[in-house]
Amino acid sequence: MAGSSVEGQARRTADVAGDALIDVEGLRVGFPGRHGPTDVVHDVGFSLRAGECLAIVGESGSGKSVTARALVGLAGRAATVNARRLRLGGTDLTGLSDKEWRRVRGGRIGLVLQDALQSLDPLRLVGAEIAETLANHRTVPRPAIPARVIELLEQFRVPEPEVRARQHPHELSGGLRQRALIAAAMAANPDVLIADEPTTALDLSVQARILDLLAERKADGTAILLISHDLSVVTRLADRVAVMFAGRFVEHGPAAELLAEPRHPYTRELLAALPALHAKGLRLSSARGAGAAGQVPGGGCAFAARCPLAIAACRAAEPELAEVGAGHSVRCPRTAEPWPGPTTPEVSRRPSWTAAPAGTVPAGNGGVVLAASGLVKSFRSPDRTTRRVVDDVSFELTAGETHGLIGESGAGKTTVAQLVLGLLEPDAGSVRLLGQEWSPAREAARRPARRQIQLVPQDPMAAFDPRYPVGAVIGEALGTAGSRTPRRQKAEVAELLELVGLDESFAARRPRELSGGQRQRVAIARALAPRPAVLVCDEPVSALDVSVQAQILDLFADIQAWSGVAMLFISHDLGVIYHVSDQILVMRDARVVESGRVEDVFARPRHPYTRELIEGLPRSPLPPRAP
Amino acid sequence: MTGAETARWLGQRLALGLLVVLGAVTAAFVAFRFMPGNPVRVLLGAATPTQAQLNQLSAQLGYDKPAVVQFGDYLWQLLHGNLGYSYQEQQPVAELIGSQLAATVELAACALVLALGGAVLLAVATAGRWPFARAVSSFLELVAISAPSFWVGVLLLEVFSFRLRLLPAIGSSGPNALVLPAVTLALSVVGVFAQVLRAGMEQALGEPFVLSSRARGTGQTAIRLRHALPHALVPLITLTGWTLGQLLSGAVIIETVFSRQGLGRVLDTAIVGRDLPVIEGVTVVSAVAFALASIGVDWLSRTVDPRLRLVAV
Amino acid sequence: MPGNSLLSLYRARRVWLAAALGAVCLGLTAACGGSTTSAASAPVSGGVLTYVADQLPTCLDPAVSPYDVVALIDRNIVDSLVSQSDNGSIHPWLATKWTISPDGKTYTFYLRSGVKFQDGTPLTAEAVAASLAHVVAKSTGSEYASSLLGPYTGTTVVNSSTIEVHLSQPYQPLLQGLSTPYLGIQSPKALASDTEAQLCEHPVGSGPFSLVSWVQPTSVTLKRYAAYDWGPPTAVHTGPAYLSGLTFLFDTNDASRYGSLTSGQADVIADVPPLDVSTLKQTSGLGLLSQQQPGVPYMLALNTESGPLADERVREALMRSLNLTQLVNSIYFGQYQRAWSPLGPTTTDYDPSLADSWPYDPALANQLLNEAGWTGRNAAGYRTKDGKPLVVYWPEDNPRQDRVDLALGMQAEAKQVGIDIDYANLDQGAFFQTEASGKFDVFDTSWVRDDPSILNHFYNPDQTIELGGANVWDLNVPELTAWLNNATSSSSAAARQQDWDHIQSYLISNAIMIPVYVPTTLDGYQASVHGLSSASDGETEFYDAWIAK
Amino acid sequence: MSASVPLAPLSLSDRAGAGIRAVSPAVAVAMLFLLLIAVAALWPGVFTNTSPNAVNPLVALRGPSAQHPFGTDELGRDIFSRVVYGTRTSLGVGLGATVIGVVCGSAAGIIAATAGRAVDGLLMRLCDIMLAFPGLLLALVVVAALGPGSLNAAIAIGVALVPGFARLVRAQALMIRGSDYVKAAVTFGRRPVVIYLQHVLPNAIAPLLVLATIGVGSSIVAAASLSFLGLGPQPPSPDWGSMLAAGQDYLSVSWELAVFPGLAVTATVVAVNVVGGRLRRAFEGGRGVGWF
Repeated sequence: MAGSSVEGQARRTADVAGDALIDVEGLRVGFPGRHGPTDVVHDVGFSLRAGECLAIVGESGSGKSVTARALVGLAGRAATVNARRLRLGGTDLTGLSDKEWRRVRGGRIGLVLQDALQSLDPLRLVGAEIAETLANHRTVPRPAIPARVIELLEQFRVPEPEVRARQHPHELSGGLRQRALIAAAMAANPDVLIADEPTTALDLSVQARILDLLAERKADGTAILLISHDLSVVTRLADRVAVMFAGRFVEHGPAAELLAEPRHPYTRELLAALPALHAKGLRLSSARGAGAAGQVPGGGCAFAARCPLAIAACRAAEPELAEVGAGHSVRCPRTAEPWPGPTTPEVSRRPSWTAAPAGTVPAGNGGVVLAASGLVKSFRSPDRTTRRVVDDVSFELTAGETHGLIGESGAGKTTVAQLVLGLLEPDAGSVRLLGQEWSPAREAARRPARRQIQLVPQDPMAAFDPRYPVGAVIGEALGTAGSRTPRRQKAEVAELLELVGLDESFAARRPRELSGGQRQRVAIARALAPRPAVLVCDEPVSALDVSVQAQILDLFADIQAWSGVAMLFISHDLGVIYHVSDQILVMRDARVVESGRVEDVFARPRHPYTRELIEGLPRSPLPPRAP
Repeated sequence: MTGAETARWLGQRLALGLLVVLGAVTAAFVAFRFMPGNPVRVLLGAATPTQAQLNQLSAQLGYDKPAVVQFGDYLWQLLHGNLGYSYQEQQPVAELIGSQLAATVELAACALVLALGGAVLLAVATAGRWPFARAVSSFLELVAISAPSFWVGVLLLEVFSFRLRLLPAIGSSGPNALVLPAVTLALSVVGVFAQVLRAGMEQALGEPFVLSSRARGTGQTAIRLRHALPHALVPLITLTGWTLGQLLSGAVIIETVFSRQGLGRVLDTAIVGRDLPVIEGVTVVSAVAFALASIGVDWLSRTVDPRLRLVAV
Repeated sequence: MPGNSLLSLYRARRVWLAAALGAVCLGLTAACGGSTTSAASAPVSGGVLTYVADQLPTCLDPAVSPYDVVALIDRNIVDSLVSQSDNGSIHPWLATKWTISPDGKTYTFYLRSGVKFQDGTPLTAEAVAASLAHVVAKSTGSEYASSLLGPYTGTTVVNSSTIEVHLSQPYQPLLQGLSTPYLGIQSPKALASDTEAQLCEHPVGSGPFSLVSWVQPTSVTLKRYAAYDWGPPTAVHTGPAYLSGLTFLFDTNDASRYGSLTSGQADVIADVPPLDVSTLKQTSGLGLLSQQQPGVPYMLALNTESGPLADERVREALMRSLNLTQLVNSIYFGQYQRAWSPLGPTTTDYDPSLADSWPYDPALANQLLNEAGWTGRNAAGYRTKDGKPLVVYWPEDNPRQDRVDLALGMQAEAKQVGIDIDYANLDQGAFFQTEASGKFDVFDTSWVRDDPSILNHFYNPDQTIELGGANVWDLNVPELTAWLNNATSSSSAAARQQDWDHIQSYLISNAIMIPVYVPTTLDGYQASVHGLSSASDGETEFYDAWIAK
Repeated sequence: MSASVPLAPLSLSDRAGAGIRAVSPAVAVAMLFLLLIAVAALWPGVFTNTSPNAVNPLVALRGPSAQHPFGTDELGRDIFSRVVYGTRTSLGVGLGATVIGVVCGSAAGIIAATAGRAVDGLLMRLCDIMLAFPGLLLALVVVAALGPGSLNAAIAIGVALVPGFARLVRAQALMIRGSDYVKAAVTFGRRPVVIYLQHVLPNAIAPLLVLATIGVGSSIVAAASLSFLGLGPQPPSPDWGSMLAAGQDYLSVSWELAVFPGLAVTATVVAVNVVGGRLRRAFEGGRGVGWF
């Protein structure tokens, strides 16, 4: 899909042919903390030429956004930014006055943020946001602005631009909103475009088209600084990649070479954590557990705490960024060491009561734990029309197996989960749990069998009573306290915490104080407390960083290994679904368009939508590896 | 929302409003019956009337009929738009309230404009910048919220009217007789407006769309006016119900302090003088005003924030 | 007299204040420009005078409304048959002369010729008959005027300029009643065609000013009646009034009413607050018109028939336990004189000997209470008799601030001798309900009337609540009733004087009521206003008034 | 006087603050002042031993002096002791009204949120009707029916607060009923009544205590306004509102009577609002609406 070159748009030639448009060296950004200013970005340096794309990759909290925003002086009101060199073409960006900054922002550097629904003013028309940039930089005389806005929308492939310009952001689809946002950022023809997580909020199919759009801009000579936590997005656009961890560049080099031959342990872990094609059935995360990246006392290598190759020297002094190839540098002396191979899910950690669940499955129907047949559910939308959200969905869950449910947002996945959990009554069709009638049914009749099926929610914080500590959160699921002495209850909670890889002491802590990954582990512990036969997981990992996501997926694999629980796993991320599922259900607009064993569906996708999804999955850079 | 939907929504809300007005009128009638003493005796005023006069007036006003019949008669008249006759003021209630309503609305409107203007100025100036000015301003707003409006009125009257003689003291004639009462009433609401506006603006300034706008080169004040202010207005609009109550309640007190005519005092004298038709008249006006205000709030918030249109009624 | 030291103190404090006021308003408004007009310059015709009253009129028909403010306004609109001078004597007005039948039951009035009402109709005997008939008509619902006619039975028109008024029995105060605006003669055309509401809003008489408009409840506007040439002999000049118009504004708030005078917005205001009187006297641009009101002074009427005050000793103890002089001087800043008798000093047949006859004597009060058996004391320090505390219940109906302060002062002083005055501010409905039940011990009142016969209204047995009188507890003392009936009917002035003396001393010696202070009209006016005068009953009159340019 | 408490429902999601952080100086001063006010209300004797009702006409309307720190009123009573003793009535009416408003309001709110749609509709229409009378006018009608006095004033103001609180608690309870942790409780097989007692009720009521502090502020002002119109506590009992009403008449002679009670009301309400605002921010977590 080669984008047509932009008609009649005068490209500003770089000041000196081939010279760097952006030249940064020794960039340091600090924020005032409780104990004095703490640095979030340490001694970062890079350069960017016209028509080139540098991607900065890292997990949340690594400082990648702050680095990018420092280039437009928007690192944050209280931030202190200093650098040995921070140049945009001929201009020195350190010490610009507010007026001078305003000329640079939008005029010479454009910034595109993550979610257009929040990055476009919901109360104003889409056209007005674009017009604002034109007015700020007087790109065109005032009367010509409306026409230019329509031109820009056309240029960024927004159909019916006249109509769209006069609509509000919430009336556009995700993809169109993002195009409008990019149009607004590029309206004054800036030389450089900073794209901060431009596609994270979009569905897979839409992501691809936005990345193509950016590729066109790059081809037209715009320099692009891409910020992302998702390596698969980076592979389609970036010429060079810099991997960032705890405020430092740990690896920086040409994209193809770096992704094919990752040298720094953190880069390797990121790539290994990608639930791409090869790693099915293998553990994604190294066995070092869930230590969080953080400031390393004594100035040693920041990654030492999580690095499988770490030795005493690593903790003593921070390694320098050394050249290891043409334009490829790494901040680690031990890149040549052998990388430990992935391991199979551990079966060793089994709780005392594991035998029970398998035993409870009625042998008769081939181990089918839950059967949903012909489920239908519709909702009345505000304008009085009723919309079918779930249309004739049927599937069967067998013990020890995972059913993956994939579909874009709004396809009806969560409603299926609610129906299966008995939180919503279906308009038609039924659900049978362990051979008994489960839904539709009177809640009182259903209540005794409630503990058989449990939910792992997407947002654990919302699913915990704000007043409860972790111990109470899990305790509630253990059923009425009466049947257990407080001491035994405490012991069971401790065992459950240990089961999900959390220390016993977490029982007294408040969920608010925990990290995203730790909260999800508490949610899983709570779901396991009643010893369910079925686990329904509604997008459990979509809000987590890649490395944390890897650990949680491994935890799910371990649990299924020792408990034989049946799992319905819902996600919009095909990679994750491929990794965890045995069977797969593809949903689109309330209907199941395709289902079957994962290997069969991925090998020979029959429905065009499934085919489009699989093609949308970024090619894994790593050659498939034998299990 | 298409035309048909708006019409249906409006119809529903008007019906609801009518229900509220009827409820208010009934409540006032019931409350009236609880008031101690024989209303007819009170209506006859200071000189001690004879029993004959008492019976004659109660027959004339229909108080001798059972309560339900009296209320039925009143509702029947009300449906025909006749608010009845005030014995105490010797004039039709509609005429009495009409003349007084103008004074109260004039006072409330001026106070609202002053308060809104002041609040927007304060909020735009201090939202998210100049921390010292912001602290001083929010403290003054707090004092304005806390000080009783009649105390403020008394002090302003003493300083500006009696001591400095800049402004007239009594009556509600002429524009400059409106300045002091309107300022006093405005002070009782400007504090809350400013705080709601500033909080709304500071919340909006933290949103991604402001960062995008700054990244497109928009200046600080332009961002506050173009992006932050509209967002801050939405919570302010939901306050309309409270504001209406505050202005009307304040009007009663301001009218007493500045001895201005107005709806508040009419109701006060009507309650003391047991003038039922006037009490009911003021109730109807206040209930209708409230019903229209709540419809207005809904409509206004939908126009300012189109996302609300998707929310069912 | 302890009061004086109090006064000097305020004066000192106030001098500083006045100076500041004077300095501040130097150039601000003409009113306080302080230009002294030469005393002797001739009256100037023209100009509108603005008067701010402190009561709100509800109905302007003099035959209906009992309020003083209505009399103040209507005095300019309607004329009366006769007029009364300050010393109480009766003079001709619309009636050039009159005769009284020997049995005192028929009064014949001979009308002046050439008098025209403001709507052009001439003054005739029929007009007078219609006016008096309107006063007593049931549909009018008169709240005061009808009581002034006493035992009125009707009139007969002898000819177009002569009319006879008939009474069922001799009634000496009739002439005084006929001199008041309440019995003013209204145009027969208006009485015939207008409804009650229209008469309330637009009375038509033959007075020096005619009504232009009444904007409820803020203002009443009058304009000069050019053809007027039949003023009363008590007036200074004849012919039309000097002022071209009169504007009455209403403000019950003392502070802002006084403010409108000092700020020059008003030419004359009613009831200058006592605390501002000495300031006003020192301000060059302002003047004070002060006139003590005749009739019953501000007093406490005591329940002689039931409750603790039925015992005459307890009443007298209460009477002597109150240091009223100190209280009145403090609360009214020395502007109101202490009252000692059931009648005010400016009322005809007032008995001056009662002044200072029952001074403040707490020791006597304690002795009387012990004699009456109230020897016990409860925890709060109040006296008890066989277990029950001595509580005097005094309900009030939304009183003015000064009256509240007076009551609280008395409450504190009565407590010294062990009497518990339970002072309760009731809602008007509850107050009338209590009043009708009679279950209370004290009520305070005052009544302006330049005729002693007003005491009938309170102490004559036939003036019960049901018949519109104020004898709340149906007091019936044969001796007292005889004096009252004789005083209102006997034709000899000396006999009347003796009866009124007996009545006044009886009411004081038996502590039937406790006089407190003599109400006084205190009108403040701008120095540019001249010719202001107050009628015998204390109402300010504007016929002779004029404004210097 | 604010008719109903004008606050959007508190968001209870994960933004709840991490407990009470360091208390700023302003809040410390406000808390200290409230302590003083509480002592004045409970043991007025601590501050002054002159009786508030001792009449002495000889020293009427004197300026501040050693013996009378705030001067004397028109009857020679000591203004300082009347302000101190007035604390009990003003604070009493303020607290009483808020308790009535909070208790009845939250009861109505909870019932509306939990009972069926019919009951909900009825209660909400009742609230609308009460809101049709602006705060003070509703109080006027209630006081006219019950008669003046501090208890009736508290009831009148409390009644005017009910609709505001009812709506807030209802919105809060509805939000909680729809929350994920209530759905989770259902999946554990907990019976509805247990869910209401353990989750809906405590989470709906908890933010109410914060709102109550702001209700107290506006109720004290409302109480002063009612007394100013002569409908509050009856003479001779000391009360800030009625002192201010008298003060207006004597202002041209002595400013003390009109200034000190007004300062007392304002300072108390400012202190209550500052503390209330801090509680609210602590509860809302960090970026709470900068209310008061």
